[in-house]
Amino acid sequence: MNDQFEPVIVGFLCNWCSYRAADLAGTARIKYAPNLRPIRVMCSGRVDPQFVLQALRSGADGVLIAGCHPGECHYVNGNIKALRRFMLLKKTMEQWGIEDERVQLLWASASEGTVLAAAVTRMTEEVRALGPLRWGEKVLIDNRAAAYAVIQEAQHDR
Amino acid sequence: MTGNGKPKLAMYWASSCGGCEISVLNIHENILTVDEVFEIVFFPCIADFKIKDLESYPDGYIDLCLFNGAIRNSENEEMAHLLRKKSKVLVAFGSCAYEGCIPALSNLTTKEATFNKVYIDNPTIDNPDGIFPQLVSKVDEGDLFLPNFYHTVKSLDQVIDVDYYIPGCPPEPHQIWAVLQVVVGALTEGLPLPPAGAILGAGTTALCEECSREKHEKTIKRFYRPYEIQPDPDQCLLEQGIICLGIATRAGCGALCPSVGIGCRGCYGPPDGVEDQGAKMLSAIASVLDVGDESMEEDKLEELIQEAVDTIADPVGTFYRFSMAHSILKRVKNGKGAV
Amino acid sequence: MTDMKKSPAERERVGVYVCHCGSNIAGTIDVKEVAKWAENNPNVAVARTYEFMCSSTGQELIENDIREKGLTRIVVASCSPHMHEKTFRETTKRGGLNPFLFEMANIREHGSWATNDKVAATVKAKALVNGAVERVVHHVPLEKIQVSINPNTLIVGGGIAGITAALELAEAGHHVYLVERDGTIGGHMAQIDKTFPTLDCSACILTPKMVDVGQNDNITLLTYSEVESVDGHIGDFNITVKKKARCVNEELCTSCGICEEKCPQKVIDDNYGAGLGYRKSIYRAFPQAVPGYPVLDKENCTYFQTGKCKICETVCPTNAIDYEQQDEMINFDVGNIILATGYDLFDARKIPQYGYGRLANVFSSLEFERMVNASGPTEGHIVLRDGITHPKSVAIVHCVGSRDQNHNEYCSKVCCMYSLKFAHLVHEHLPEAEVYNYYIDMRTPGKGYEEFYHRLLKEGTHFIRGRVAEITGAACRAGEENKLIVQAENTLIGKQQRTPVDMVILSAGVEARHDAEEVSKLFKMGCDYDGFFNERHPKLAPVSTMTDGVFIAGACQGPKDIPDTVAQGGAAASQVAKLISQGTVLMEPVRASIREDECSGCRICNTLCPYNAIEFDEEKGVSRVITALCQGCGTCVAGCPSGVIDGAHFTNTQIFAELNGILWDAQGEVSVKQEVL
Amino acid sequence: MKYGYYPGCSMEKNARAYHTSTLAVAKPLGIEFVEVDDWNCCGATEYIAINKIPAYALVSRNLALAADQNSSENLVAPCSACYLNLKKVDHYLQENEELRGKVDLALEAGGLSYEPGSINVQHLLETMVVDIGFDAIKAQVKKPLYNLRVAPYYGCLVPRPASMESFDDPEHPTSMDKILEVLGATVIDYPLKAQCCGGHMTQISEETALELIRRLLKNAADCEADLIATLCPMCQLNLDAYQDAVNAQFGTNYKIPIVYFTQLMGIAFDIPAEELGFGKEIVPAKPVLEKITNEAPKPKRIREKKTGLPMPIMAEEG
Amino acid sequence: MTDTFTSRPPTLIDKIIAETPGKASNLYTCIQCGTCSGSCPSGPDMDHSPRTLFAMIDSEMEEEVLTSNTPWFCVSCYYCMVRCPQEIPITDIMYTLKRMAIEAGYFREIDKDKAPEFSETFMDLVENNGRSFEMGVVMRHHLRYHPLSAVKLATGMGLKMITKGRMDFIPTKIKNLPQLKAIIKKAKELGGAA
Repeated sequence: MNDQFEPVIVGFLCNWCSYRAADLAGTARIKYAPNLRPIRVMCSGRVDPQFVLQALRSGADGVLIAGCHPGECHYVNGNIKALRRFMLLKKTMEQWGIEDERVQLLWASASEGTVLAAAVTRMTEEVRALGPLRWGEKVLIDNRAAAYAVIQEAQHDR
Repeated sequence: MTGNGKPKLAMYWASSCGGCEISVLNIHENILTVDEVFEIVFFPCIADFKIKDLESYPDGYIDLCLFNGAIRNSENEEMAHLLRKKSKVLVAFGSCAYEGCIPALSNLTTKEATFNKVYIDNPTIDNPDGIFPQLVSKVDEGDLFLPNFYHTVKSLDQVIDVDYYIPGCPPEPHQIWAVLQVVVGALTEGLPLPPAGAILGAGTTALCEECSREKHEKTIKRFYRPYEIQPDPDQCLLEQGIICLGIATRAGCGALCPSVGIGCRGCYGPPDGVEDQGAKMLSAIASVLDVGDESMEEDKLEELIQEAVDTIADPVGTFYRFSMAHSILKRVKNGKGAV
Repeated sequence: MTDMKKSPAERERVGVYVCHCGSNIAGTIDVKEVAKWAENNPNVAVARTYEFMCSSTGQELIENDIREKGLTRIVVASCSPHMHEKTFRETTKRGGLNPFLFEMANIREHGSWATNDKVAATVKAKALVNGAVERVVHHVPLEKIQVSINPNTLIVGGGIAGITAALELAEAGHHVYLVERDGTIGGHMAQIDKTFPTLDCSACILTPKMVDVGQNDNITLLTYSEVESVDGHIGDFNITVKKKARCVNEELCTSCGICEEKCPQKVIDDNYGAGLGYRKSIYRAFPQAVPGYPVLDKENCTYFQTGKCKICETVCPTNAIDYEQQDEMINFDVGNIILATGYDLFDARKIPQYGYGRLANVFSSLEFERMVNASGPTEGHIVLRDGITHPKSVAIVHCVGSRDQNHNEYCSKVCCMYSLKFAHLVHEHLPEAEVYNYYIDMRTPGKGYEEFYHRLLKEGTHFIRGRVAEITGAACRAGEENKLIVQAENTLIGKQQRTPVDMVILSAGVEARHDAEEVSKLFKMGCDYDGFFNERHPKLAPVSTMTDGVFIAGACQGPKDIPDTVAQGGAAASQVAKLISQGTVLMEPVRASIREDECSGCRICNTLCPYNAIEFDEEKGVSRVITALCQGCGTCVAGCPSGVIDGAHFTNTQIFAELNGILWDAQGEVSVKQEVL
Repeated sequence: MKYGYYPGCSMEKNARAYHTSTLAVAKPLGIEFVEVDDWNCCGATEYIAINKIPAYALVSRNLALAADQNSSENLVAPCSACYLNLKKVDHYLQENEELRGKVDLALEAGGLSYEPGSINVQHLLETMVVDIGFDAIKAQVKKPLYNLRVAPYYGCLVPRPASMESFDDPEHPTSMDKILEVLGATVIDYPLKAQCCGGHMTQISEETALELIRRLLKNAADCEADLIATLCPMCQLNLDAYQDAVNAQFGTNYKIPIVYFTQLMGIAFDIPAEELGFGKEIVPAKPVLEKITNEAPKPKRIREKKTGLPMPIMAEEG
Repeated sequence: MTDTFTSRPPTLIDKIIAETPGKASNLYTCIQCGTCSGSCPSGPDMDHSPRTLFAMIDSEMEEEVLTSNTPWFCVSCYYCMVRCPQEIPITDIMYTLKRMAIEAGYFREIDKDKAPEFSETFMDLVENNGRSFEMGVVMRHHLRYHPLSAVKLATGMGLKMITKGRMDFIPTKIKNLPQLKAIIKKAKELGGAA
């Protein structure tokens, strides 16, 4: 994995399906991209959009929200609320200038270890292709140095 | 300090509209009391002060500085640092200083685009040679300097330490007066000041608390632009599909806008316990979108939700109208944010 | 985020314990490095690694550190919390801390097992550990919530597993609802003739137990019924069962069997009879069926199809026939559930080269079971499809649909043994017949099983090591005419062989029930890859599921022979009995609560709760969570626009902290001040 | 409907009959075959065995030409070997980046390029069954093949490998059976219909090949087949041209004509025999074709045996 | 991401897998059940059954494997491939073994087997004409390697074929032969491995 860009992807996994899918993937020794950093929540419905923004803000290159399939939510329909929020969030994402591939929603049941593993690997490659996001370093920095160079130079030749 | 021993008051505007000053004056006859209690040592908007004067004061000379306006350029920032140095108590006054406000909406686009809009692509501008402001312009008399116009608009507390915040665009006069009284009390009778970093002149809960409209369980099918609908006078506006940021906005204004049938625009910023006003707003209204359920085909479900979501034009501009600079992401990545 | 302003004195003292899990973790992750690195976190007072944290020594390590080093928070980096969270919470408690001041970092399932890249795995492990440390700092002491256990139990499936569990509980004095899809209990075991390796008659050991079930007052037997819905949680489930109309009034029916005898409509019995025999359209699967009253099969009933006949009605001495009978919904509460829904047999038609369904004398294992069963269609005579001829040679094909990526990857565990049993039965019934067993590997683990294999070797069975390639009726050599030719490589010789035989038996594998997936959803617990129900722990909790109060027993969890199935039935029963005698269980305190003084009464949350656990207090103008109803999903927490709902143990502060913790290496060198320049 | 058409070397000479009959039946069915201009040999089973990249390149040239001359995204190959090679290469090129890269370079050397997956390779049988359909074929039948007992022979490369989704069952294909049924023939479902004809073994180990051919002929004969219908030049050649060799070798006396299914379609469509390339087969088909009668055979009433055990119910195919 | 745990230097089986497209890595999972060998039409004439060959591969018996006639007797019927319980692409692996045998210069020693020459003859023709041509292949092959049977052939089956007009004496050539040759040339430079 020498010096190619390794994306960091934060995963919000619901306790009942997707987190167990990840457990199953591990138990079945399925190998997938090590770029996912999972955070366990009880339900995808617990995922506050603030978490997603904070993850991106804190340097994540992508965020994966994973829950039970619609109709299979351990809490009846928490995942439906997650879906509604996700779709509005997506709309704002285009405005923030954050590519679709960076924020994804996945349904993976407790038995779908392969599905989850494959999705993570796929997403990792997609994000790798997009390159780093690194909000703090890349987006929020104002290049003041240049401006001051101009001024100082001017002051200098005065 | 000068002879009269009155506490020193300063008010300065950075990137702002001047509404905050007017709001201060709107405390009506109380302004006289202010004049009684304070000695105004720096207030460019109402009296002729020079930076030289300010620089000449010893550090901590000013007892209370009301700083309004966001940090748009290097001049704003230098003034902020200077005033911080000269002031005992410095207050981020109004939404611009507190969280960026309208000026920070330009974080939805780029410096270049902003310049283009202001100096070229604009019906009231005649600029055939496409001349932009320069940091340095050489003239016979020597070099002229302009402040550096930043890529990103910041809130005051992102460049200096701030003691207190007074939210609002503009802050409500009665709230301003209340705060001034607290400070006066502290300065004259030695009463305790609020804890550092406190948000003054506002409530702690969300606006709904102050809003007299009837609230029910919320199930929203779609949203309407203000001109698309005649709101029911008594019912909660959000329930009627009018975007009202009240649910995610700090109380304090007395729900002025909702009381006249306009959805709250969120100028008092998020209440305690909310990091990102826009995100919370998004989460809340998306949650109560009453379209589709778990029994449906996924595609159908998504289609329905998409339709509903698409009735919200410019979500970022709407949800972050005042809090952009203070939001988690603070600005957009490329220039495509503005719609 | 860690509040750096806090002075060391005020900071939490976190103990970090990184587990090697033998080489499971340490083989891929540099655990020492992770621990060493963790110590740099100002909140970490001590960081250690140990071979097996879950071992008593490992746990004592933690307990002592809490006491001696005055730790205030514990982080264990090892396996999935679903594996050992309970364990380490207990450890933390024994050490003298509130059990919820503990957090787990899953560096095995999500770490070492998920990649071979040692470097990446170690980086990820650091991230997960750091996340846990940052999070645990914000943990607060919590107390579990007590729920009382309803002593009634629902058991789904009336096979030997369900029967065993039902009797165990009933005899212990607890009430049981036993729900069976078919008209009678008994399951697969009732279909077979003899049981390996002891060769005792299946019916002789099963039917007495069936009768006991029918007669036990503690058992409400609901046959020809299916569970429609399941609500609630451990201790208090609400169940709705659909009792299908069998068109027989159970009050009046005396199980005399006259209706069955007189019914003119003969149909192939493809369920109990494995399609080899016939039954009537009003029938009992077999004479010893429990309950004894018949089921009227509307699809094949002349009256229901043509409107004429009604013979059964006329012959019934007690007027028990009721054509108008409707399906019935039955509702009741239970505290626990045992699923014993059994298995399906692999459908050999899916392997066309074996000719099942095309070549008359290719039989499925279940067909053969029926054939050799004295009460079966041939009264136990082994004959070809013509019903007369005795085969002179029989080939038994192992691993049909098992150990095959095209069908089921796993070994079905029972086929080798029942194939040996078949071989024996052929020898026994037709001493002159040649028997060929085609196997890939002979798998006989179990008491007396290998000995049984040796017995068959003595009996002169031909054992050919090689998976059968094809079975054809196409003769191409002398001696092959009018025979079935079994073509396979005899791998021990390394040559292809064509063996002409009269009869072929396909030893089909064991599969998850075709509807196992739906059932698992109904009971809110998972299935594994192969569709079998997932146990909580493959070794330590084989009959528990991820859902508290729901247990599994028998072949619904994976292929099993009768002894193992019975053992699991008993195990599941004792698990339930344990809970019943406890009377109460403690439930996770993961619940939402609203800070009423800060609630603005916007009522956004009111519609978000699927359990209606949020009520609105009109007079105070605030919303409130009814803790007893709350299940702790946190949807309202995420939805509340003014952030006044707290999700205990999943608070915003905790999650934000974990978030920034796991992103330790992603935030770049940019400090806040630099960044706003 | 327009189709790209890849005849393949055999169709030029040895399988001329297949070629002509294919084109002959295409007309009434409204199929327009546009032959790929300047196509080259697909390499049969030999080439790919010896050379990897060259083999893939060889096949890819045809795909590239077909895509280039874009008469249609469908490319029809009547020869099983050609069909499999084209389909397989296209499949692996999509699947295997490295392979694809090298083949791209090779094509480039010839000033060609090909986007894997852009051509949909079909076998003629697939076209008939999936695209045209049995009803459309039935509609063209003027002279039903009543009382002609036909044994459909599929060989290997059309039903298998299933690794690429196949349109018929790899072990027990039935699509040709159904075509022959609508043609009015009495179709013989005999076990070896998808077994190997010996392939190139005729050139490598004649003993091996002759035994395989014998089995097929025997099985068909046991089922009282009048003739065998094939869909592959190699199969036809082996079963037809080596029948004497088989008879000589095993002292048998098989005289089973081996014809292409398209030839039978032709007869049923009432197209003159010469247009269908009859007469080129070594075991003459003429005598058996004379058995065709004008009225349909009486359907034999199968008295379901009351005695005996019921057979397992088979799910309807397809 | 492969699923192998070992990081040992590549062995024979690794090489074969690397040389074969598709799910060739399934070869690691061969359970020696013999389905392939049982299904093989020409199995009886092979010196090693395919299954045996896989066992030999796993035992690093490279020379024995590459000199075996088994791959050359493969008739590409794909029965083994569709029936293999481990979904091993056996036919493709046979192709790979043929290539490796040729590259290792083994095939000429392969006892009683003419397949490689046959294939070679066939290829020459294809490369020089762009089309194959039975008569040419068959005659040249037989004349080169066993003239007697060539006579038999010309008088027997071959003769009939000719009289039926089903065999040509001159091969057809494609128009743009240079293009084809350029492609093949380049392809050969790029070599076998992929």
